Amino acid sequence: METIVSVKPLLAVLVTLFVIPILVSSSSKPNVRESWIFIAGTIKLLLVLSMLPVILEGKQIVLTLFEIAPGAAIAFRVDGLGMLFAIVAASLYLVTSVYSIGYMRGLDEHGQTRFVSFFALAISATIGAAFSANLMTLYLFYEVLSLATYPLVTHHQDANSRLSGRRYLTFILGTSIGLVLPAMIYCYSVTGTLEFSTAGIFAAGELSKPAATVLLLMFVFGFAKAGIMPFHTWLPAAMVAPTPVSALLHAVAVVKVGVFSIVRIITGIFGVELLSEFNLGVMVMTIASVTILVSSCIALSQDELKRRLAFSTISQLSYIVFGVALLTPQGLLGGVIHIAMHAFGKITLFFCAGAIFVATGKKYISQMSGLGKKMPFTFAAFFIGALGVIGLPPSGGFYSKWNLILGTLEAQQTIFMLVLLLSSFLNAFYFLPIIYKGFFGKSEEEGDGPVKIQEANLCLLIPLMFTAFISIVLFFYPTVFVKLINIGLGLL
Amino acid sequence: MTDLLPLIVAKYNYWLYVILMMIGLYAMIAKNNLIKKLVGMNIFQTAIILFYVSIGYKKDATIPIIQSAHGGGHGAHEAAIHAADYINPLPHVLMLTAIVVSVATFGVAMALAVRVYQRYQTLEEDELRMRLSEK
Amino acid sequence: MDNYPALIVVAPLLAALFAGIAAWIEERLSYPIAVIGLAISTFSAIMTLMTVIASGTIHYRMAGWAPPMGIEYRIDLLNAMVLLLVSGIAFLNLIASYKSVEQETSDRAGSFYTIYLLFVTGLLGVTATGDLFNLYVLIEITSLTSYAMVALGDKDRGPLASLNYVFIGVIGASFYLLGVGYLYLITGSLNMMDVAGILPALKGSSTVLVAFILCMIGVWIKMALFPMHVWLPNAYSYSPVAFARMVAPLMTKVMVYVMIRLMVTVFGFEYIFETLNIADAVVWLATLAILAGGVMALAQKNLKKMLTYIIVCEIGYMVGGAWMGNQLGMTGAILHILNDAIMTFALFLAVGNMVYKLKKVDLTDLKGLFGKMPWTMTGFVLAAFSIIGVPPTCGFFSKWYLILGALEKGAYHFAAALIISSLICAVLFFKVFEICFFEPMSEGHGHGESHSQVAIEEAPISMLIITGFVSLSLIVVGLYSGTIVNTIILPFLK
Amino acid sequence: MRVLAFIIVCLTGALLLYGTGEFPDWGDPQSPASVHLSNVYIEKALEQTQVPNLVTAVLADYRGFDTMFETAVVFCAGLACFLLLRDFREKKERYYRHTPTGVILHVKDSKKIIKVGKEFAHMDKNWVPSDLIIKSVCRILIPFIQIYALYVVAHGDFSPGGGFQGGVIFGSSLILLAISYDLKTLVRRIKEKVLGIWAAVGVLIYVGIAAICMPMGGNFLDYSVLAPLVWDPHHVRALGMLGVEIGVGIAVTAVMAIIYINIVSEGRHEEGL
Repeated sequence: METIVSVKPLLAVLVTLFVIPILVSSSSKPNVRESWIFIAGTIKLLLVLSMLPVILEGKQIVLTLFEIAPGAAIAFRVDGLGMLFAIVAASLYLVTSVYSIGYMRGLDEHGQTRFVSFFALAISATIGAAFSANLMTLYLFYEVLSLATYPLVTHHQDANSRLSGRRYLTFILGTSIGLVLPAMIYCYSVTGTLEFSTAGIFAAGELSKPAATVLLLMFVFGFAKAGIMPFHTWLPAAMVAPTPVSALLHAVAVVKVGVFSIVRIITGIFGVELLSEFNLGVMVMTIASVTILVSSCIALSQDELKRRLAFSTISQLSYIVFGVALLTPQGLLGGVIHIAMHAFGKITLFFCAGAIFVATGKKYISQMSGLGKKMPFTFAAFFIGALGVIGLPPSGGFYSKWNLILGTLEAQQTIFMLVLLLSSFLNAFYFLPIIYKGFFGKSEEEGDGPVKIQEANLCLLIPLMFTAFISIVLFFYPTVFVKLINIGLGLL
Repeated sequence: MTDLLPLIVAKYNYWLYVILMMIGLYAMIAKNNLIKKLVGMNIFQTAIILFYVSIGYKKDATIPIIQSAHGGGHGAHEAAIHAADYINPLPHVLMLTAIVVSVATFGVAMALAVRVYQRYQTLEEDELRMRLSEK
Repeated sequence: MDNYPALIVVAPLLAALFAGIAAWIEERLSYPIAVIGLAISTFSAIMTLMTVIASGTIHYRMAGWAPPMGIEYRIDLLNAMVLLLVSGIAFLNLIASYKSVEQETSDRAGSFYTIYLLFVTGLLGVTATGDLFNLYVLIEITSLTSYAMVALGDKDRGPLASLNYVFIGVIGASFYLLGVGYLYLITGSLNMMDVAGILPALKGSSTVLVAFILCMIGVWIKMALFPMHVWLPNAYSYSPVAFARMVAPLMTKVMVYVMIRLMVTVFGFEYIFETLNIADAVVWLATLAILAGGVMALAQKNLKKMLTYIIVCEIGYMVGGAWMGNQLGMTGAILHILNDAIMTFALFLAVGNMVYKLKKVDLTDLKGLFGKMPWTMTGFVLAAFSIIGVPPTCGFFSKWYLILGALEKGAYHFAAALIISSLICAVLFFKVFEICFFEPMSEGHGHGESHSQVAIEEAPISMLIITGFVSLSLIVVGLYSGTIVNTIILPFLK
Repeated sequence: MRVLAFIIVCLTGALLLYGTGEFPDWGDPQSPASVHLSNVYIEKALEQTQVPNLVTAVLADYRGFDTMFETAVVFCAGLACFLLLRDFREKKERYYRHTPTGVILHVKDSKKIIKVGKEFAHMDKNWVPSDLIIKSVCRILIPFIQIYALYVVAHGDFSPGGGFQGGVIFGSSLILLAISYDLKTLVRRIKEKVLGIWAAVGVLIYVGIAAICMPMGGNFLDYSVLAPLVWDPHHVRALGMLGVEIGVGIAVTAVMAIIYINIVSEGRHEEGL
């Protein structure tokens, strides 16, 4: 494969890092501060996009920064998968920045400078994880991301967020140090390298089946950001964070870094062939299926909107793991593209939840009947987002679900196909009633008569409309992402 | 036992140093009074000095000062110097250093003991422990 | 100038003497004299390191006598690195110390700097020397100075802590001296290289075995390896901040260096790992040290005390790595000497800043510190992450090598202990962060700007700059650890 | 604790004795320690250093670097005692004695300053009149002790002795003064400041002589390059050693006095033995 050496990936990572001192120094001038965020976010997106054509030509961009040990360097390599993830993260960062201005100012939150600074740091780490050339670099950014999100999760600095923060760290840091680190070092001591490669890093016979099973489990559970049960409980807890955090980080960046890491492990460290040889895909699929179904059921019983979304996220994340674990081209495609599709769908939903909270102060679903009449745009967007998550046309989510189901057929795993179908029903069950009640339910306070439209401010509304729109666009034009994935997985 | 006895006799100096050193060590660990501990410490260090100095000893040899050279440099080269005639100077040098070090340590330790006494009016360890746990 | 190796040690000694004289005549002069002395020393250390990297080991004959007769400074890559580390940290700390010395020991600042310089001289001498007995004398200089310093800090408990330190320190040093005596008796030499040349012929000798054990126990006591650590927590936490900041990162690390020097240069790997069968036991001891240090740190209510137990824990890392008996473990141990020194220094710098403002640092005193001292806390957080082992801070990379070494040897218990200690450290530090971040707990949701309007009360700028510099160097050293391993550690071990 | 101590002691003792098993017999001239290095010292030292006292030759030349730090240790101990104990606060109560009559004045308020003439002497609380015989004997003895100390320092190259020994003897003469008269007499004779400076200067003489060798083109401590500076180039090493021994003597004397004064008076420099 042709490779190009370029500093662009590094710049893309660093641009939001270098803007932090500026943010801190302009903390007394919020407008200046926010404009710097835009400038940085835009540059970041442009940098990422500028690499797109090269990647689409089938080339890779590489940059080695620090050689720590042979085969384990701090290095970047931009391939299709990384590109896909980076585009999603960078573009949604820009959107979320707009949203968070509206949200944070709308609620007059404290410590806004701290908030935006750590947000920038988190997004840097996300892009870094996307562009990582090897497991060590990935682990590095994974950890940076964990720690950078801690002050965001605990932003309110009250007893509740303290508990949540504690749970967040226990799960995220505990698993990454306790499981991923030893597994990674073991891999290195066996093979002497941690570079991702589609063929896997293990030579034939280097790894016995029991060892492979244990390692794989350590990785799958160890990347707890992916929310595989039973290491999922941090995610609902983390919903105490301000909504922009929940939206970008806990629907897109953080959780997707977890899933992305698992994808990298399966496709880049073990390699599809080795796993199919040991028949380990089924094991992961089983774990994922349990998570999908159980968390969907839990979601049904949640009354707080953000918590319901959180459990929905947990189940959707497992779709991705599930798809990749199918180990067939169709399944891989479906799984990986769900990273993008779900991101746009879910962030829309979170934006809507935040907008509702800012406009009306309501957090619980039971309070939301009739709200659709007051906030028609928000609820329309919510509807589109929900379609994406359920996997119905005309939203991007349909495309990924379709491929996943094809993948199960391809792998001749009919039972697992049923899991997917069942879970889609469950998804519909926990989303559609909200929309139905929102539009057709009776509001508690007001009687009949025309309802005054009472939307949230534009800073909140535009982003959620935009992401909903993209979600639909992706249904019609998924080609770029599909191509990226095929390049990334070497399926072309 | 018959084998051990000549062994002990030939190296009784080492046995003595070990016994002396262990007396010091025991005092350092087991004594309750800080000054007694200090005394133990001194015995302990002195035992090491004894050990070193006894390394330097040679049978039928004299102190390491070249005799013929007294009073002038020229005579020195005439009489050949036999290494067997003089005991080993090196351990003495080392122990001069070690003595100084132990004196210095002892001085500082005494100063510390004075400070402890000024503060707590006692040098018994159990009383000190009681005073500390009271707070 | 060929005299750089001597200058590294002599410059601080001369400065100490001048500062001692100045203390009686014009006390204000002591500080600049000390700064100049350490600056020369650091500069010489840099030059020496560069020379060693470029052209190999330096042999410097004191008084011009050839090695077994006279004392020789034998500076290879390992010493050169540690020398630079020691002089650099001492220099930086001195700059950061001006204000805290003014605050804590203003009435005898001149004598304080004199003792400080003598301590540095001792550490540098221990590191540079190639002579077993010279090492002992210099260990005693560092010990004597630290006895004095420990007693100077906390007026109440300092003297007693120091006296206990004296007892244990004397036993440690005497054991080492005795070990050297046994070695001298059987080999007739005191020069490290000379002894190393004679020893292989005496492989089975019980005297050599006892000499080895005595030297090791002596050094372990001095480096506070569990369970010989009892003196360390009190001694370090009661000493004046300006001194604690230097003694905590350097003293134990230099002793680890001595251990590695004895193992690699004097007794040799072959003797230790093939003739003797104690490596496994020592690795278990190190494992215990790691776990015990971590658990005891959890029980502490004072930040300084807590950090001292973390030092005990980190000692286990290095001892375990060095006794792994393979190249990876040794690489990890040596790299960790460097990394741990820097990160402990960073931690104590931050704590020093806190002490400067808060006077005492029980955990409950730290409430709201993120708001009050944001810069200090940034440094503290970075250093804490390094201790936990979060990449890209340097703590991660040495841990990486240590675990690799443990896996290669099959010492899974040690690898597990390293991971567990990371987790324990994470718990420890986040306990601190939570107090600093959440308390005093706000009512309700904490909306509104009023919550964050805590007046910033930072430490003096000189202390902040050093804190910032050292914290950043944590990351820089971490990222360049590959280079360090390739240019210094691997050539040394070959 | 006692049992534990006993066990530790027994174990350590056994270990040490185990090590002695393969020792050469005591006084064996063929033991490695007596052969490897020491023979070289014994046979070559006089020729190389012009100093017949081998201990001095090894101490101040071959291993002069050790000795330099040893002097630093001494200095360090003195400084440590000073730092730990010196207490500059005024005593609250003071006693004055009218020398001709023996009337004692007791001043309770520390702030009150009384101007007293020479006939009043500041005295200790538990004052015992010095014994005339002791005083007189010591008065005669002390100068001789001091001269002897100087001899020991100066003649260290040729006979047993040297800086440490001479310094200690000189220091003890000062202590004798304090014991036979009282501490105040000593402190009046030699000011604290002088002692402090002398302690550092003594070490500085040593380090200075050693350091001058570097700009002269030799290694640190290499006395031979100092030949152009001295009157007798043939004995340059012996002279160098004499120089450092003088430094050592000064430092040791001063430190002995500092340690004594601070410990006996608990840092007040007033009362005490």
